[in-house]
Amino acid sequence: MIPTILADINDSFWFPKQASNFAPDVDWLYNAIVYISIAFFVPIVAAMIYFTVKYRERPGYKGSFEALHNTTIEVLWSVIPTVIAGWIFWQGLLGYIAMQSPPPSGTEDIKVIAKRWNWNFKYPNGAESTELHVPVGRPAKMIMRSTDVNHGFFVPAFRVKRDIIPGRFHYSWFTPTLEGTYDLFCSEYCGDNHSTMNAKVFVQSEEDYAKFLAEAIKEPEDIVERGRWLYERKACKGCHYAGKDGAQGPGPSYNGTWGKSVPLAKGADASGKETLFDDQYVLNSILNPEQQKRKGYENAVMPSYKGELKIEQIEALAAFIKSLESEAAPAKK
Amino acid sequence: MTTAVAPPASEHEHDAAHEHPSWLAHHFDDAEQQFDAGKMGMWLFLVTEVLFFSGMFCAYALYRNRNPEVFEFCSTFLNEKLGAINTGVLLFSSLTMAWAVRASQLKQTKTLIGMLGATLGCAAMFLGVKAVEYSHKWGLGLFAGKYYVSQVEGAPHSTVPYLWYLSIPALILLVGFVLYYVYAFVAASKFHLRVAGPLVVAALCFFGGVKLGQVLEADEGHAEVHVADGMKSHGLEHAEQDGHDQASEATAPAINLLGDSDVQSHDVAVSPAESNTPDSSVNQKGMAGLFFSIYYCMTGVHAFHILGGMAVITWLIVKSARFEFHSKYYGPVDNVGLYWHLVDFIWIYLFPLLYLIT
Amino acid sequence: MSVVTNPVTMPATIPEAGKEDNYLTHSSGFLSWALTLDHKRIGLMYLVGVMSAFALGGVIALLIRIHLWNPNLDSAQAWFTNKQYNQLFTLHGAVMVFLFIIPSIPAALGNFLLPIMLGTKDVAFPRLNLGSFYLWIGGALFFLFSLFATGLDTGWTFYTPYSIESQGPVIAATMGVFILGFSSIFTGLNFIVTINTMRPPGMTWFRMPLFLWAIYSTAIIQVLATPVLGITMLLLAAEKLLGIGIFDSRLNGDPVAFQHFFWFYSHPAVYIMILPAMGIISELMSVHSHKGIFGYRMIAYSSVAIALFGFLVWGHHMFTSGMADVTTIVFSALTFTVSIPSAIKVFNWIGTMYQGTISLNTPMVYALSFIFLFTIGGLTGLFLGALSTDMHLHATYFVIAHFHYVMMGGTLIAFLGGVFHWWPKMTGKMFNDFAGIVSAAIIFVGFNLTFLPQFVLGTRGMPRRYASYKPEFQLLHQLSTIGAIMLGIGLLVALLTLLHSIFYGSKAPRNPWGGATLEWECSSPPPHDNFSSAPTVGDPYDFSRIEFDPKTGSYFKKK
Amino acid sequence: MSAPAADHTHDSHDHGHGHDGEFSHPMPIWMLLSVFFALLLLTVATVYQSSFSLGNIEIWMSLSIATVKAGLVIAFFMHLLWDKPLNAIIILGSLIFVALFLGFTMMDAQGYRENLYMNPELLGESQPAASEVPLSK
Repeated sequence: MIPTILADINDSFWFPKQASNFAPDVDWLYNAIVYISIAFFVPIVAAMIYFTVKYRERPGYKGSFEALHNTTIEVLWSVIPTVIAGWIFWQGLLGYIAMQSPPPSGTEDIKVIAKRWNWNFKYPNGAESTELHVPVGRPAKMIMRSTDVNHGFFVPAFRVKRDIIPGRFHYSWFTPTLEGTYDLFCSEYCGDNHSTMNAKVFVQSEEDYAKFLAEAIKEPEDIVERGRWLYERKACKGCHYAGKDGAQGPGPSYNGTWGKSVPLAKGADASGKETLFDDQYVLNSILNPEQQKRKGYENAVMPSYKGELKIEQIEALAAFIKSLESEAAPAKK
Repeated sequence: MTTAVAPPASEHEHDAAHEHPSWLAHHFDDAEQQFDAGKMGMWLFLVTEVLFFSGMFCAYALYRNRNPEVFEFCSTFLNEKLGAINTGVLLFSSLTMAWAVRASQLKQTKTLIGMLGATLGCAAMFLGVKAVEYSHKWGLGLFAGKYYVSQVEGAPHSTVPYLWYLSIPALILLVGFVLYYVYAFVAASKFHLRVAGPLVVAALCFFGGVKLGQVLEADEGHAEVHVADGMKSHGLEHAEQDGHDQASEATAPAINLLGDSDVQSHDVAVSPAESNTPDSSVNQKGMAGLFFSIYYCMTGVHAFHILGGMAVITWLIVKSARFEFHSKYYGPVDNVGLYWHLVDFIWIYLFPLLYLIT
Repeated sequence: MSVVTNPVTMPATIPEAGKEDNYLTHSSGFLSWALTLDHKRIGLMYLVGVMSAFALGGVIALLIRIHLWNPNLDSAQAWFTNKQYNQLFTLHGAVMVFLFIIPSIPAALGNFLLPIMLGTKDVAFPRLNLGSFYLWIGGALFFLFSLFATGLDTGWTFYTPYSIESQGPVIAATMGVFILGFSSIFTGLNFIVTINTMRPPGMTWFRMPLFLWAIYSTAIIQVLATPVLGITMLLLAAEKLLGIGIFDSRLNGDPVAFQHFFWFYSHPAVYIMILPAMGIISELMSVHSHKGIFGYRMIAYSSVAIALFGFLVWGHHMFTSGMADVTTIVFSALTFTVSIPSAIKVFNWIGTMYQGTISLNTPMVYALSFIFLFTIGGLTGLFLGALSTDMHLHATYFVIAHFHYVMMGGTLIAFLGGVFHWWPKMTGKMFNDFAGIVSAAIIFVGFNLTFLPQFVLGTRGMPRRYASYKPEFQLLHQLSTIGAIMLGIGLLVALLTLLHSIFYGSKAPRNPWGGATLEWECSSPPPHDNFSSAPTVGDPYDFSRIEFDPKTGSYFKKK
Repeated sequence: MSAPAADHTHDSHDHGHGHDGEFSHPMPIWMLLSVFFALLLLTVATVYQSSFSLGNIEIWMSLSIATVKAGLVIAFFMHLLWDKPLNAIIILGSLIFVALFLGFTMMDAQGYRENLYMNPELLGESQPAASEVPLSK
């Protein structure tokens, strides 16, 4: 049984790989507490079972009514746990201070923006991505904010977690120590698709990281390609279906709608009638998504991209969507 | 709460610890035990009240120390005079209530009813003044949170007759009580007269309060807006700047396309240049609006406690009109008194915290 | 009403006979229950109420576990949509916390036992007592409404700003919580006053059974903490209705402040849940070991200590939510202080068994499995109290497992143990002891199978409140689901055992277990007025004079 | 919290049984009136002191006056002075918990204050630049 449980990304029974500078300390303390707990648990249960057998009610046996009080032992079992608890607190404190104290110089500052239900990472050179890339062996600093509700930045392999609460900045730093690909979860409940608000963390060698940055910063020449490029990086992909394969997203799908007139939802200033799916509509629904919601997507939440997309970028997106015109429309949601 | 302490009532009094007089619940040994239990219960209830309000005081402290300038700006919209008068009224009602307790202990039923009536009246008057305050603010568009309307010089007063709406319930009650009084008079029932009298007076007091409020509100004009010159909220300043940086560097076209949220349009309307308008950074939903949320929550919840108090005092008037209270059984009066003083107690803190910010 | 004014007086020392008047037969008809002021009847009604709430919450829990049998990576194939799943775990949490655990022991068993154990006729405010029961009903109705209405999906914690923009019936739910809060406040208030002002002569503080100490400490928390929940819920409702923005980041409100408000109640609430359970275990351990409790005063004091320390540690629910470092550290330190009294209690219970005469019947088996499970729950708390490990474990399945070990392995098990222990007293019927032990065994195994894997899931980074998960977690999830089903079966067996006893159980003697506290002095079921004359109060844990009488099958006190 | 209660309720019992006589202590009218006027005076005082601005100590001034008033109300109108000590402990104890609640929450809010930024939506969407925020908490 155990081997099958272990047959996954874990290299220990308890933990995923230790991929950051904090991981070893956290695991060490964890294991320490495990041993302490065993040291308490086993005797307690043993005593319990032993007494249950030894003093069980049976013919010819009568227990005593004494032994109601014993100062020494009572003091002992109050003081010893106190001391141990103090030690655990102290160790935890040290680890925490390590995480909270300013990172060593030369950090890679990455802006993290959490939106329902996707992540967006902005790198020092202005590049953006929806998956996190960090150089190995160099401290990376996350400067995080949420634009809607509470989210949480959680990378098990790094043993790092920070909630991201709107209206304020949150910081977190770590030094990746092991190249590879790890999971990033949203750890604070944030609504319908909370459980799909995941991303990958790529810990790369400096060269690969530099390559990634260089590649990530330049937009393709061809407008349609740029559209697709934006579509993948600006987290449209998270919700909107494009192409024949792929999952049905929470938002309206792109293909097969261009140039047709689409039914609108009632409410806001969409009066429930139809509208032509064209550049203007695309532009409008990217900047003011609430205004003209599509029928059947009344409850879908799309963040506004006001101030985040240049007008020509939006045009590129429109061009990309237009290029999908030919493709078959997906099954109605 | 008090109902739990008050056993079924009747007029005659015995005080033998073991054969149970009807005012002594069967599970108590004697009158004193019953009294102690009731009183301790009431004190515990007051504890819950204190903690209940502490939540709002916490919110107050939080936001006041986060941006004091907002509180300074906003409290200029609150009319000190009205606050002070209301404080006086409540204090007086506390006096009459305490007096009522004394009367009940001494079985001076006339005084008792009189004092309870006075307390009721003061409560009604307090609410009358509050009605004026609220309606005046609503007229200015000083609503809570996201409904707050940014104050602009010479903005038109809303024409909605809020004060009228607020007075309707009182009016209905007044009519009802008068009818009741007439009935009592016709039926020549001493008991009903004893009850109806105070009620009519109390209902009238509400309108007295309204009148008083209007008089004081009138000479207070609303030039408040001037006060808040050149205050600048820290965080906002820098958020604004970010806005501009971004605009200049990246998103110039996008910015032009921005849909106009009323905050936007308002920013255009009130540029910080205009000397006698409040600074836009304070005078908006997320700032002044928040203050008024706190103001309405605190005073509103307090007002509801007043209403509750009035209800139980009315109940006391009925009981005392039946001559139920005496030195062995006055728990209900005492406990309602405790509650009433707590309501006063809360207001004693609300007044300086909300009205007297300089 | 009439029930109050003309009390029936009858000697408590009436010989066991089928036809004597007891609180069940005292008066009949629907109204005699609906309007009763008898704490025993109210307690019984609460018992039925909380048990049905538990059934509801439990069914939802099973649905959740079954949904998680598969990773559900393709939401189209999943049992429930993400939204439905969110509604399910929200309701599971809300129903279990507010409708079941909080009122379970204090309101149901506490109501029934407190006056009897204390030796009084009733609680101080019988009408208030009935009132708080109806408040409970009202709150429950609000919850059911939000269950059948569009569905609440905020999580039982109602964190802002999500709860503000959520489509679900948040207002109905918050009102429900508000009302339930007052129900719980009034219960607590009633108990404090009763214990303070109505103790009969001779019942000094240190002659009170430890269950009463526990209930008393609980009541203190209920009175002090619940109002803050009340105002928080009120503000949240106003937030939705009027957009006051105090907790709404879009209006510069502060979501972290909401978390402070919420946990200022909801952490002490954890002790509202566990303290009475500890009280029950103290009774069970001593009675079924036929030996006085070890370190009575230590246990009594530690109850009060826990109640007060419980107010100092709420921040440990917010270690990762961006509290200031100072606050975080202070809260962590305080958190460890509150762990000590709990540890002491466990040791004392073990000490109680030492040299006793342990009869291993159903309540005792439950008590033993409580100690096993609660110890695990307590020890795993250390991992979460320590800051650096909490950074990794917070909001993962580790937390889920931890608090289920405390709440369910602790409170629920103790609750069941208590119900079995006092069942003969409440209903006057004996249940089938063997069936009871079997139920305890199944529950014990099922419980561990459900929640042990979740510790591992947690450390491996499985976040809570996820409708879908990485395939590598599947095996552990499936183990957990199997355990959950087993747990369900065990609970069913327990229920059937109890129901069976009502119809086919033999008549319960006055004192079937050999308890020394006052409730065993009056007949089972007790007469309407508990004690016609104030009972003589002795040491509640003096078992030296308790003897078994084979004729009546009952224990009795040697004079 | 509990020990004093123990003795108290207890002897209150015996004395309750001993002579089940007067437990009501009517308050002399002169006392009621003088308390009332004291309260009025203090109210006038706060209004007056608020008329000239004292800066930061102003709030403490008005709060301490309010506390004196509250004290008067509790001590006399609610006759806590003549009440059982237990009730005094109860109500004053509750203030400790209020202090805990406010204290911790305020302390924390003060601590993370510099991480806050005004919600951009209030001025149209804008991204606070990372450079402008204090690095590394």
